[in-house]
Amino acid sequence: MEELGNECSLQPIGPSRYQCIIEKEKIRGLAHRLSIMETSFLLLTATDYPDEKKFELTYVFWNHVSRSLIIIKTYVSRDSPQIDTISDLFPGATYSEAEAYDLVGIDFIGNPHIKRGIFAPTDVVEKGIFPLRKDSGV
Amino acid sequence: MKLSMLKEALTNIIRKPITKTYPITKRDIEIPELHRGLHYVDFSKCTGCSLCAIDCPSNAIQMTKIELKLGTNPKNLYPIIDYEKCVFCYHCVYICPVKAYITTNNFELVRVTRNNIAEFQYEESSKRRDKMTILLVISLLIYTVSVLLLTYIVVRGPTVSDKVLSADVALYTSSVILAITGIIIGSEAMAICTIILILWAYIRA
Amino acid sequence: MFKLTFIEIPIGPQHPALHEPILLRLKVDGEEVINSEISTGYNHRGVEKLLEKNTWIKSIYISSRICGICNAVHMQTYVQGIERLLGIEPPPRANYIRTIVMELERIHSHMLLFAVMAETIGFDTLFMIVMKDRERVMYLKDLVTGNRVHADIHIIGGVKRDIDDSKKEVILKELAFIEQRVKDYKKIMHEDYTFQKRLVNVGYVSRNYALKNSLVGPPARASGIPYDIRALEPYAAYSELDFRVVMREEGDSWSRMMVRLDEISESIEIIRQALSKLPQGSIALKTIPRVVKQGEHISRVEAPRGELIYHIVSKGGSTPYRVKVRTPSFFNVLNTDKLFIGHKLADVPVILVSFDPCISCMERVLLIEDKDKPRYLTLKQLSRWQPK
Amino acid sequence: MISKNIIKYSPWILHFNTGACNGCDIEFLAAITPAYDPERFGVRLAPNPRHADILVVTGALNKKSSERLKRLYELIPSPKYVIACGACAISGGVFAGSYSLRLKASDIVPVDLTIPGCPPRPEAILLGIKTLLERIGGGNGRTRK
Repeated sequence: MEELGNECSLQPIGPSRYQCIIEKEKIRGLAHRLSIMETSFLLLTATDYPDEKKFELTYVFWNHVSRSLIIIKTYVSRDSPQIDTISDLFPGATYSEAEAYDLVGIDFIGNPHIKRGIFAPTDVVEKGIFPLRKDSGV
Repeated sequence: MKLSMLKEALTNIIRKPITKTYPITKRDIEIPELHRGLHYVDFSKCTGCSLCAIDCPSNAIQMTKIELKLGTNPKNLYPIIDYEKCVFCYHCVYICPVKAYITTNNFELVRVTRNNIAEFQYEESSKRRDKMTILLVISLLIYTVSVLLLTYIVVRGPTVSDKVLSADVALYTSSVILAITGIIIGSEAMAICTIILILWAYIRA
Repeated sequence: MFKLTFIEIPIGPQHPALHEPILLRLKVDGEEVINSEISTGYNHRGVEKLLEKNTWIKSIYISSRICGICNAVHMQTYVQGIERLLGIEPPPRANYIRTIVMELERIHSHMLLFAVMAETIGFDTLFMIVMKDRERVMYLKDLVTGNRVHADIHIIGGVKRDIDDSKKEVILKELAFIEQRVKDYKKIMHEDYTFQKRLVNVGYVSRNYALKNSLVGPPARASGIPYDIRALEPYAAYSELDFRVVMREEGDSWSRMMVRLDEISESIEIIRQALSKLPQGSIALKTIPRVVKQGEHISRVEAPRGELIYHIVSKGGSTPYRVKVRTPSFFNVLNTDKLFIGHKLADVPVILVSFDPCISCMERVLLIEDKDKPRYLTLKQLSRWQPK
Repeated sequence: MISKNIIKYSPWILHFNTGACNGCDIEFLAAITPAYDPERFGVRLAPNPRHADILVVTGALNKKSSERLKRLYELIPSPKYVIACGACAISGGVFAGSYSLRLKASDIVPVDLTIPGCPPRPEAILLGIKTLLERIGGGNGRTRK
């Protein structure tokens, strides 16, 4: 895990689980470093925090060499929810990002698969609602 | 042909069939005693605490006011389960503080709903069909009579022209009715046959 | 400039070979598939929003209804996450019973898939035989949990039903039968001409492809990645049980099926061990907690189809704040949609089934892809056609 | 009355999953295997809607597949029957109230028979089929033994 040292400081939060919080601009650099190690993308959660006016993005990776779970958290503001895609580095993340875009409304710049209305039902899309936001009212 | 296959074949001859006879007899199905089937409340034990109704994942339990005055239930609220919503998770059975639920392994909850709708569709379609059948029978009668008449006239020899004419008209009309009926009730073959007959009669005339 | 005419063949969503609603749009040139799209969306139920809306206890039962085949595993993942957030441990006997139920589920899931695969390649006799044998596993599940499919045995801090000695005997007796049959299935896989012809070297997945596309479960293990959460992050009673992580190197459809058959044998062994080691004691905590402290946990469990992850965020109170469900089929189905390219049309169902598509798992979210128009390519472009 | 007599000895079943959890589907699949064998009542799976007489709906109805269900129902030649199998198809079950669901199958198609359960046992499904057959005058199947 030393290779990631200068990008972010991994804090152990459990047995073979490490977590770090980074700025959203750094995600591509970090993903690039992870992609050259033997790492699989596992999970992308987008959580809405309307009180703090931000979305929390949780990327989870699994390193096959050190057998550890790497949890990376980053925040995007609620006014302009945009972040760079990592789907070219981790093809496995493509549909996870598309899902996060359609249900929560976070724009992943550079992901070819994202478009509105590919996940949510059509009537929800027509009303312009992101169903998994807290103020969606569905 | 190996010998092991012969053994397999022989055992299969004497073995009883795998298929269960279930809907006809109930003999050979084994439902475990604790299978989660139909469950209901023992009204004499229920205290009306509504815990089951609060926790029910599919909101199938409604607390209903029933004036039974059994003494155990001060508010006279009893849980009534809607089995069409129930997912048989038995959380209510587990959570009940006084163990008031009676459980059975009865799974035969099949219910015929809206039997009248399906019957109604039938009634509608069969009424239409019945009308068509009457029409068919009438036109067949006219047809047969006119054919007989025509044959009689042909056999007797063409002497009186007005009777031939009326019989011909009757034949044509009944054939046309037959053809239309055939088209409506969906028997294209009949319609085509009749149309050919009409054409043939027309050409002959 | 050559004008290439592609024929688009839709398979599904209602199709006799598929029992689940999924739409495959294949573009074929003659018999060869040139492009494929998985277009689904017939199974979306908005589960993640529902989980947020309901209380912790209600949402346990909703989580188990995400998937009917791996329901106990879904429940285990969710309940385990909640227990971790609460800081409680279920009694050891409860852990063992959970393990037994989950392994029974793995056996019946793999047998079901083997039967479906036999049906897909046209081996209907085997389909019937496997389904007949599977009834015994279903009976065991019925005996232990009270329902053939939905176990619903978990509760926060324990299990709802106990296993007594008479049940134990029945389980051991039936497992001996299943073990014998699984040996026969393996023999069929090795010797049968149809299986060899239809599965070997079909749908090859390299180790690198599996890593990059995050394949999990038997598809990953068939490509030489020993990725099994039961061994890597033991949960329930797995840390006290001795088992082998099944792994193969070939990476084709045949090896994926073979991994599953080997896993059935392992599961039978695990259940035997768990039954013999079954500790005495209570099966559940006295009270069910209704309020969960603030915090978050990433809960991972090895489902029959691969790794299942629940990311549970709690802000205190009686309802979850956010629950993210990442099911194995989400990766195993969606990320392999371009694998069909280059294969014959008749191989497509085989490849799809070999990834064990569990559509209801995958589609907690809805996915619709626009039907794109046939493209015009030069021959040069076509020769360099690369899957995205 | 003519066609009712025709289908009562051998109605074919079309199974459509409208968004189920697979529980009902695997039980339905188990119900057509040798252990339960509905073919003794003349019932078998229809390869496409044009051949079918009975439509079995499993699962909670989501908005997209409910349109498919309507189309399938219209494709089946009359007389036709609909069986709603499982709690989700009958009333929405645990998924009632979700943003992507229509509530129940009977909103889209007329349901003739419900098989409650989550999921119903294959025996219950067989019983449902037989009850329906008895209603339309068939179902006198005999088995060996």
